[in-house]
Amino acid sequence: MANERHDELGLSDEQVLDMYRYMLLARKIDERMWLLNRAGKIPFVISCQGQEAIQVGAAFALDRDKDWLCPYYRDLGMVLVFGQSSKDQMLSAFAKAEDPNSGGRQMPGHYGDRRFRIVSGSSPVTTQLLHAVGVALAAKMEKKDHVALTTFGEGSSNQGDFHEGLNFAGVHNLPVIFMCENNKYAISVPVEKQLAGGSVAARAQGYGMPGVQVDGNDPLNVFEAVKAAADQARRGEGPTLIEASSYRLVPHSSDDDDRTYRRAEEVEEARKKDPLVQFKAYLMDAGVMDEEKESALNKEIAQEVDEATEYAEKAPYPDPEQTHTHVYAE
Amino acid sequence: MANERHDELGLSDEQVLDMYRYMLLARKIDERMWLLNRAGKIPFVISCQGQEAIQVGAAFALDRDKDWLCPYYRDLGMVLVFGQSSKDQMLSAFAKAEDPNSGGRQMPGHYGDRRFRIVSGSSPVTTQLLHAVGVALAAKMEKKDHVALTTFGEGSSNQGDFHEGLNFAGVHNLPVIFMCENNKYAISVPVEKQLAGGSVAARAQGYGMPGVQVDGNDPLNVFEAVKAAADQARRGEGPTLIEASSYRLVPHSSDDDDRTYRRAEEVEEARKKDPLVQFKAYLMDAGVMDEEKESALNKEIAQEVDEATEYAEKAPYPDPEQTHTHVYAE
Amino acid sequence: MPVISYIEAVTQALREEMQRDERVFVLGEDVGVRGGVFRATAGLIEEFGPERVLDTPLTESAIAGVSIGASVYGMRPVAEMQFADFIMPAVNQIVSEAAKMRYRSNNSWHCPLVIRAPYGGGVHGALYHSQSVEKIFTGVPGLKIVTPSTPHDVKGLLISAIRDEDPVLFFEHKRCYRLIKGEVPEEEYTVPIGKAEVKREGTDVTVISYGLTLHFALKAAEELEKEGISVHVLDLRTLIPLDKEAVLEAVAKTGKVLIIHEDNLTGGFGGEVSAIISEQAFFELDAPVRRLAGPDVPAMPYSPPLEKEFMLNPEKVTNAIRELAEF
Amino acid sequence: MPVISYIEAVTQALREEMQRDERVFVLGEDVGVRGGVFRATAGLIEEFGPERVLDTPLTESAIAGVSIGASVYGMRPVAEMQFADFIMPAVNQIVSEAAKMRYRSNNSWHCPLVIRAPYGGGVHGALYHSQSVEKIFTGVPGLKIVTPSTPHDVKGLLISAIRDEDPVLFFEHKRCYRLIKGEVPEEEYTVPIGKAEVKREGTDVTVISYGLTLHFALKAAEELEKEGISVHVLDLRTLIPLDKEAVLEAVAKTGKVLIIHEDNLTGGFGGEVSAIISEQAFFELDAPVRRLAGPDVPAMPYSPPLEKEFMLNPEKVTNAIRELAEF
Ligand SMILES: Cc1ncc(C[n+]2csc(CCOP(=O)(O)OP(=O)(O)O)c2C)c(N)n1
Ligand SMILES: Cc1ncc(C[n+]2csc(CCOP(=O)(O)OP(=O)(O)O)c2C)c(N)n1
Ligand SMILES: [Mg+2]
Ligand SMILES: [Mg+2]
Repeated sequence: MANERHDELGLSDEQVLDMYRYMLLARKIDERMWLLNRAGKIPFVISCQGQEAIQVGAAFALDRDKDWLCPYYRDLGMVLVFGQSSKDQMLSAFAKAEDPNSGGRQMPGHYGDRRFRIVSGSSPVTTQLLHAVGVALAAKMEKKDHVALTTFGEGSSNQGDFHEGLNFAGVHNLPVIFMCENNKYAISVPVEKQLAGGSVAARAQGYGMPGVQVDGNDPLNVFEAVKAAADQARRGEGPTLIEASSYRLVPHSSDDDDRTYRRAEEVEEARKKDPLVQFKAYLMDAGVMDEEKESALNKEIAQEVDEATEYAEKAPYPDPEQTHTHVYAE
Repeated sequence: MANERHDELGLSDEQVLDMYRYMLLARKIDERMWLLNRAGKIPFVISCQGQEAIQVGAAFALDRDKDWLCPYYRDLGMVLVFGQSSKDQMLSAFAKAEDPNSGGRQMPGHYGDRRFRIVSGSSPVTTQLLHAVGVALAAKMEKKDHVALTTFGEGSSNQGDFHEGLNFAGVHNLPVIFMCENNKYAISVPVEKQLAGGSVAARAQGYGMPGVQVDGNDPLNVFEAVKAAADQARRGEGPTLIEASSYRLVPHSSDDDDRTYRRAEEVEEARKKDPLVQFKAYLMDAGVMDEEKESALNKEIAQEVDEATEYAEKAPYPDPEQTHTHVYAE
Repeated sequence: MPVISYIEAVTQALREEMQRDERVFVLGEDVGVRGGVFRATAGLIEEFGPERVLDTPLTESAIAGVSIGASVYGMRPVAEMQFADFIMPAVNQIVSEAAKMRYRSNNSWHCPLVIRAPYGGGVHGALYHSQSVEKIFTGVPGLKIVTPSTPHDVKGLLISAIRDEDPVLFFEHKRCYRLIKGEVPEEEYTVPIGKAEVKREGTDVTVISYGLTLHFALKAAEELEKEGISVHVLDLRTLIPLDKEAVLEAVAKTGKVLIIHEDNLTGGFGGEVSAIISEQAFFELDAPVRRLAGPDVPAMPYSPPLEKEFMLNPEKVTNAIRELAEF
Repeated sequence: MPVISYIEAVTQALREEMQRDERVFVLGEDVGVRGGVFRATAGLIEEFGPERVLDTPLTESAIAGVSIGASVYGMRPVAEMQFADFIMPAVNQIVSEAAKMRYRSNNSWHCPLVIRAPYGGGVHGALYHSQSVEKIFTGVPGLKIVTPSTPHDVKGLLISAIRDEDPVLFFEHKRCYRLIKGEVPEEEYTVPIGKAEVKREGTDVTVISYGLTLHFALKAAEELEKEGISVHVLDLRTLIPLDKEAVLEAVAKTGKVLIIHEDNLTGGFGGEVSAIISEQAFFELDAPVRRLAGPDVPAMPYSPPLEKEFMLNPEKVTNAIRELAEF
């Protein structure tokens, strides 16, 4: 039984089970949001489905007590590992006053939480890369050993801020990890029409930093790469670019209809590599999980999501007067 | 005598002599401008000195009857080869009404000339790369076989527009040549503090295009690379990134004092590789030029620059009313 | 005349201009196979092929900059910014390049391009899918800025924009896309850029507006008619160049002016209109020129009560007009 | 009190704040070894080292974005844009990110950063080294915008900006750098953001201005005193938040108002000020509020006669005031 891949990575059985729990929780929260949206209860959903392994694998490789995140809108799995709760997500989905990200001001998926060093994000893509570089610069100036991790889609990696951010981090040798979650599409635009050269990781060389390609359907593979990058950064050896390949299993958002630009068979094919399915199989094979444990987990999570939903649905909206507050320090 | 390098490149003796003439002309116009500036006659100069081989070598490799240029502010050598005259330069330096680039509206070095398909440039760096991509896109759409060449400094290559431009051209496989004139400094900032990874050309791979490094002090080396890139583009095989190394032999501009950030010895060292000195030696060795020819050339050019200066100095300023024209089509 | 929606007017204008002139092409994110996230370019790739209906990489600066290059060459690009909020990465290309190309080259070069962008709120779009961004550009000479409110004006103005010899920012209020329907002639027509239009005649209070809030003003005018208040409504349609004559005429009609826009109050285009009225029609005024606009907060929040608080609506407009009438 | 130049006031403020607070650092293009192309950061790298005086790559979006990240973390970055004209590539970071950080996070995060930028013309800088860019930002809630005109105000306001908890755009008129000298206290002091100042008392005409044109107004006032015209001069100093009370008070002093700025007329901040005056002091006015500003052309040309035509000067200002006085 020894020498399973997770053992080799220094992850205990408990830890990999915990990884799976977070992946499943993210998936279940996400699925619930779609139901709520289709029932007309929440106006908008944007999904993590298909990218849970990347998000959870990466978050596990970081120090949750001191590292910083500048995530993007799909990173539900990541913010859960860093400390946000199901309730937090539902409060955000229902745009209620208690939403810790924004008090209901931003769409769901726009994470930001001072408790967990998750820097507030916006909708314009790729801006957060530079914020992560700034956090890393501060770490260097203050001689702290925290690391900043930032994520983005493969479409977004073509924005000018990507280039400026990687170059700045490279020149100043900063403790930052740039992780692309390549899910093959930017809304309707496939990666071939988006990204000259075909690979985000290949661009790292031009910035004098390692460019690492990982299987984003496998949380252990992601864990390993992010761990190495974080160690390197903490040693003062600078940034890394990681590209994790995956597939967006659902439409871009609740406003999208993906049947207009991709075939159902393609999606079906991708579902076979669903990171949840694969990681479950791994855990079963490794004897870390069995059907019983899994169904208990499912039940527990279902209840957690139910309670969160109920709580959030009943929670009060922000007062209209809130529209006018917090433009400047008060 | 055969099998000189220029023969191998298909350049006649006459052509290489002509190359030298343009390089020398650019140098002499430039030197004159400094004199005029120091005499208080013109408010501003920005120089090509040290980069003439790149500019002239590249321009000779293009089709001057159909290719397009989106140059940057140092490309005096290039615009001369494409058709602008000494007089044009002096009219611009003196900001006179007849200045073909802008009617005296822009600083010298801000080229633009419809006669020669030189697209009007601005001061904010790197914007012109995208214009070249647009011209190349038009060529492709209209099934024309012209090529667009755009140039920029190594500092400017870190702007977001570089990334967006190369990626766009790569995805759409456009007939455009991106040529970096790496002169080691962006004003006071040396390339090590500017450019992670140290090489602009190395970034090409990330866009799925060739990245070529050439000796920018040798016009034949530049000619060869640009010719290959232009041929490739005309065959519909897409863009190329070229990095030509050189050295800025004078301060950044007439407002700069380069002694504050680099040692005189470093500049002296670079002067030994002055492209004019080296190319002259090559032509002498190859028996294409002798001292007599050279001094005749010098005399001819001195006279041309004198006349141009005299003409421009006497030429009328634009009428103040011109301030208000050409905001929109009239 | 057939009745079509505001967004159908966009699509019709694009299609007809692409049929008329081979140099016209559209580019942007998801404009091709997907037909645009709002479906404004639906059907175009089928009719004109992927060369003239270009799905670009996710890069607004490139969308603008490549359009500039292509238009300088002689093409007629119509670029889409997926949401007006995402025009910001393209500001350098628009402000430094497009707006100044003709001027800086002393009329040698120019760039006849159109940038379309859906703007405005009331669609649960939160901070970054609801902004009015016109004020960022109204002070940039060299640009034309068009903000139509009806399908008729959308179609006629978009055609004019495509045929214009200068860069035009064409802002489409996304809440109007499917909400606003109207008659549009079957035959070819254009609406000139730079001409406002009186959308309702009245004698007590003049309302000057554009976009979605123009419709609120029309609704309010109907309401107030019942109360015996007669409202004159001027639709600016084009912000730059501004139709000053029409503004001054509308002021003279009533002597009382309310300027309305969804964009934030401070720095919004209403300030400019108000200043012009003060300078040029001071003695026509029977009351201070008033403005009704979005509050001075960074952008519209997501949560319904907050979005409602931010947005104007017919009721808020009615109250403001009534108050001015009673002044 | 020692007399220093406008640009020395910048340097002093930076140095003193860097001495006071370890979290303060400067970054930008050529700010280190070169001490800035205008020498505003001269001597700082020698005193504070390259870690706190950072020569960045030539990337304005990164300069702004990295500053946001560092300030969110808790540092106090003071970024330099080499010329205000080159702030355009950073507009997305400034408008979408810095301005909205506090609001969008419901006050959880904020970014106390300063962006300094030399703006304005009259220095043979041509189109791209002469622009006034304040109007691009005055309509963006969440930003503070400071435009001082004297060494005293530069120093006091820059210190306030560095200590402010919100993002501040600090626009320095580059023509003032060496032209304008003035007394500055030896002891530590601050000038509050958001407070205008009467720079000259008068009774006939009120001039409201900021930056270089403020000095033209003062010159003109001296001239006109000889003609028996008494000019009241208000220096806005801060555009956002605007000191409305001071504006209304200054209006009440004379009943005749001339607003002056170098930025283009249309869409310039003068429109906002004029609109506020109309709305809130209509019955104090004895004449229409007037504006004197740069012409509506893309930017200032290079050629001396054209630059002169674009720029305001004491003579043009004197004429405009005289005309209004005679109204
Ligand atoms: C600057 C900017 N432009 C456009 C958009 C609209 N938009 C939102 S997500 C998206 C696609 C992003 O694709 P990718 O980066 O691959 O991330 P994914 O959604 O696939 O995870 C687009 C175009 C945006 N949010 N920001
Ligand atoms: C967007 C922008 N930022 C700053 C400047 C100011 N500036 C002019 S040239 C220059 C340095 C350019 O260096 P490089 O690209 O290496 O070209 P070089 O001048 O060395 O040929 C700078 C910072 C500018 N013109 N545009
Ligand atoms: Mg994607
Ligand atoms: Mg250089």
